[in-house]
Amino acid sequence: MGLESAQIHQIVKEKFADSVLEEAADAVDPFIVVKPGVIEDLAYFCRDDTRLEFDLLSCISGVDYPERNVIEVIYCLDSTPNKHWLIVKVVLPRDNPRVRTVENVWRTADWHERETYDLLGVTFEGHHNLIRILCAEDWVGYPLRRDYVMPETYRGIRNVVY
Amino acid sequence: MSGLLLAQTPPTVGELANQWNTNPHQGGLYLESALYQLVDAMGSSLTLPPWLVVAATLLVVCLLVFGFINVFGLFVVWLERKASAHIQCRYGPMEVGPHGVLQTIADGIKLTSKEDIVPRLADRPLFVLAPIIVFAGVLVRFVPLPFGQELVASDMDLGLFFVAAVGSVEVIGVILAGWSSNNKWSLFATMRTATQMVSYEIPLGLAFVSVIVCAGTFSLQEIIAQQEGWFWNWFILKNPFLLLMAPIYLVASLAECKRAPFDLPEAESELVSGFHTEYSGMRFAIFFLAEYAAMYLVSAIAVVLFFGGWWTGIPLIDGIGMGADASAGAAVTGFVIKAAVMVSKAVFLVFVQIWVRWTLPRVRLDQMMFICWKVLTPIALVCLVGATLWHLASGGGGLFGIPALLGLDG
Amino acid sequence: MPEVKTEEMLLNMGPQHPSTHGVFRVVIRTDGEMVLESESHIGYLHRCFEKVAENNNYLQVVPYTDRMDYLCAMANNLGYAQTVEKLMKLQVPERAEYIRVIVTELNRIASHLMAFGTYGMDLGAMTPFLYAFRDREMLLKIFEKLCGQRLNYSYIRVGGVTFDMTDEILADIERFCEYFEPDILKEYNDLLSYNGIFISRAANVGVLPVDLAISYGVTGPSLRGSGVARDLRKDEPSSIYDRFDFDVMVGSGEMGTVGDCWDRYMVRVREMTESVKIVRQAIRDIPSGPFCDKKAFRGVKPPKGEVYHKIEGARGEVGFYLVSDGTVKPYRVKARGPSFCNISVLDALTSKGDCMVADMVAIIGSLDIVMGEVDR
Amino acid sequence: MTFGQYFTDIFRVSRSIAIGMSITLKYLLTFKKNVVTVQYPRERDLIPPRHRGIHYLETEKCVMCWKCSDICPVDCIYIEGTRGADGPLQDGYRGQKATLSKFTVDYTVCIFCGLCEEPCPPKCIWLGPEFDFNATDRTMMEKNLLTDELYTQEDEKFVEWARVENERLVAEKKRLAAEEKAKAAEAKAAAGEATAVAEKEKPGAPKKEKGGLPKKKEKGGLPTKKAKGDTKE
Repeated sequence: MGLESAQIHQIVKEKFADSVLEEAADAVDPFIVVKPGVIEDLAYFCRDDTRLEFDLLSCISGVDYPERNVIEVIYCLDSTPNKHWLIVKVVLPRDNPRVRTVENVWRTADWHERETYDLLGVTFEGHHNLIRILCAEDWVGYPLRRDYVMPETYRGIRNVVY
Repeated sequence: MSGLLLAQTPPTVGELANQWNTNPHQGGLYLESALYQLVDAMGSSLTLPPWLVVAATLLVVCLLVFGFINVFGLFVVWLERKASAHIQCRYGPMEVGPHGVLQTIADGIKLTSKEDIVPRLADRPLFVLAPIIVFAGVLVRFVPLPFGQELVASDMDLGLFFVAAVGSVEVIGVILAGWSSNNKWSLFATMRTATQMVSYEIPLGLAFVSVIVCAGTFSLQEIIAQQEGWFWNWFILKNPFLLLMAPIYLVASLAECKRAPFDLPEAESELVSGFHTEYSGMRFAIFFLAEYAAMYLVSAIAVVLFFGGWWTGIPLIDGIGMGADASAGAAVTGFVIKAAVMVSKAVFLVFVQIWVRWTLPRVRLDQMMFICWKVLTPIALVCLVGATLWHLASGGGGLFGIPALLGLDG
Repeated sequence: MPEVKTEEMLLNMGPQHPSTHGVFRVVIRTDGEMVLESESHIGYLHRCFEKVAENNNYLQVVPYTDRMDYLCAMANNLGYAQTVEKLMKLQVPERAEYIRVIVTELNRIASHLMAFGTYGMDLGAMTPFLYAFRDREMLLKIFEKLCGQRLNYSYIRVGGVTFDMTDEILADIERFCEYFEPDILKEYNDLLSYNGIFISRAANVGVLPVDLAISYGVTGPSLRGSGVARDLRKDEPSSIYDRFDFDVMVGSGEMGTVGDCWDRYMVRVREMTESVKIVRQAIRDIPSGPFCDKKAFRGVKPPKGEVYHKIEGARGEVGFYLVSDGTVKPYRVKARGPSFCNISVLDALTSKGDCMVADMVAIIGSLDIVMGEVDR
Repeated sequence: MTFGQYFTDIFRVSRSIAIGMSITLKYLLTFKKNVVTVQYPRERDLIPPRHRGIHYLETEKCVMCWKCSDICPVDCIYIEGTRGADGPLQDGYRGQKATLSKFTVDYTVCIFCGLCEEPCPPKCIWLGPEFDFNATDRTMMEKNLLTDELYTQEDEKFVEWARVENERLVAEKKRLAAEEKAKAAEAKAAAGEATAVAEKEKPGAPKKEKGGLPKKKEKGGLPTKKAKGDTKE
């Protein structure tokens, strides 16, 4: 096994001292919250640093919190050579969620970001092809937002409610 | 021929047949000439114009062959389904008739009753024409094909040449089908078919030529006649190079009738269903029938060229009904045996094709071309030269001419 | 000779195509048989798993996880159940852990059998497919006996498993292992793996270099085919996988280049042996005792928190990101399907210009995707 | 490609093809003992007791607690009726306080997950062994377990036959297992006392078996004809 999550957090904090907003060390899965602005630099650092080597982006998930009026985007990183992992969060304002893309760091982020855009409406700046991926291209709204209301019809197809 | 039909004094049908059919083996049971003789025998009372008689005769012969293809198609489709099922630990069709033998008929009825769909954007005339051309291309190749001793639609001098020559007609039909469907997948299949069938005619032709060199004739009847006697007189055992040539022919013939592993034109996992994707109902059935007819055709030609035609390979059996003093019953028995041997040998080769299909994966287009141009063709060329030289050296004796060489040949 | 002019053609492969294993659409730009570029479109089977999960309680989500990767539903059940258990810090009974390992590994075999069979069929060999189905059928019968369903088991739930493993079923499994392991796999290899035509179709085709694979998040047998020994059963043994002795199979470029289709295919075939090994050990060691946490079965209410948990499914890393707000319903369940990432590499593999239409089929087949999981 | 390799390749491929063909030929020749399929409507495979098919409802036991329809992840169970005049039920099991007018399962929606079995207090709903009913219309898939016949009269004969057949299969399986056990015991006895009987002990964990196929009250269909729904208002 590679490093403990506390050590990983320490390494990240050394480099991005000002940008780490929060460190949840005693959560079930420890995570850090960083400023949205540094996510691409952080991603490059995490991938290229020899101690970390997070070469695999497991998944990007977005969570909508209407009460706090934020959308969190969570990056789950994994390292194939070192066999350790890291969870990085960014917190975005709900009315205009924008964050820099990491698709140049990990190619897999392409689809994951498109999915997050599709379902939660998070705009990933710099993404080369930010279009809907799971829903139809002319779909209205972002289904995974908590206040989303299912449309009655889509192109004349009735929405059956059981 | 037109001169014939416009002749001032109409010749008798027998004369006509003799003029037209310049075959030296007149008087046998060749279907065409037999019918001419039949008509001729009762001809004096008939006042039909000769061209009509010729046309009617040809039609009857054609229908006989067509009937054979149909019956054979029904049987082989069943055989294929059954064999594939048993290979794959299944029963296969079991419901219609005992062990499902009538399943194909049921399917045929279903196909005829289906709606005949022509896609809106398809090129309708070509779309309709394509299956007919494909089927005609196969049917016409049955003309010189013997089904038994002297049981042949028309024995041509250049029979083998004819088979090779008209074989390409089928390609045109397939290309038309793919092109007129207005479907990109069908177009893919078309291009594949064109490359494949044109390419594989080379090794196929070389196999023909090597046998022709050894036999000294193009006539299929004559080629079979030369393989009389023990089974080592079959061409495959007469000449070691022909022994090599036989598998080349079989592989090339697989490709020629678009069977796995060379079923690229219909590759169902790549091109959905290839050139007949858009066809339904009866038109699809015609494609289907043509495919199975072509399977029989190449197998029967393989039997003729390499596996001794209608000879069983044992002179005792082959001798039944031979010779001038044979009784009528013996003659009939011999005739039936020979026809049965011929057809069953061909069916066995068809079965081998089925067996190969349910075993092997499909090759890719470039590999298919590689196999044709870099494997089969060069080896076939070497074999052709080798077979010629061997034939010259050994004089064409049985079992590679070794007994003759050692002076054991009677 | 004047230059022959060819025209490029845009071709829609799918959404209804025999070799895309579901409703998956690839737009390919072809020049004759050569594929110049491809673009994948997914979403035809989107069933809003994540939205549905928000509206159901923890127990009701389980049947939905079945339907993500319906060929290896046990791994999804297991991943989800373990995610919730991790959040609750719930310890499941020992016997349940063993049963989970047994059924997950058997399901992995069933899934790999399917991959083996359909890969043969993609390349035109129909018979191995039927043989694979014959053997998969035995497994499905075992599952049916165990939990009443053949594909969508809902067997592994938070707190254990729904039915106990009986001696009779264990005997069935043992019989299957006996029947399957050396003989049938050898037959498969003779029939398909080492067939000359098959090798020529699969070797040196769709070579997936390690860095590309990792960058695209490819996991599971597809990544191991590229030579990376990443197996979460070994690396981060989530339940009791560290008690078993098995090897991680990696591609070695035996028939061509490391990371080609043949390697990916062969990793799956060899993994079946390893799974049988694990099953045999688990059957040997299985303890007696309760098979479920009765309290958890009645309903769970995890504390507030969030957790990401990943296990090794048949196709790679099955991950669940679970956010709980302390109620009986999950606040957010994000599922990371391995097929989703595995198929995203397709465009990169086929756009190099050395891929033919037939190779396209071979590559999609070797990535072994399940569209239910891609679209969720 | 060298000259030698060219021929080795041809030989290698031909050899592998021959091996493959010998395997398929082996299967073709011995198909009688290899066949694994059954001729479905006439023969049937064994349906194990835990099989999750269509629902059975023991109407007289039902207390109308809505637990099944609550737990259903796809909400395919609709219940209507009254819960009796004398207030809330104290003991659901013997209560018989509910009068059902409608107990509908929509089989176009049902995913046969089996979640409805567990919370039921009197255990009166369960998923049975039957799975092969058909309909010509979507609305026909919505079955009222109280009144609707799942099968037509004609099909019921088949269903009855299927039940008998399944019982036969179970019995035969048991017989075979017993024979095998006897054989194994014999073999063990023959092997002598050299091998220790160490691993014989298998856990006797709690069992949640339904005990064979559920016996039906009436032949065919669902055992629900008795409580034909006349709602008391």
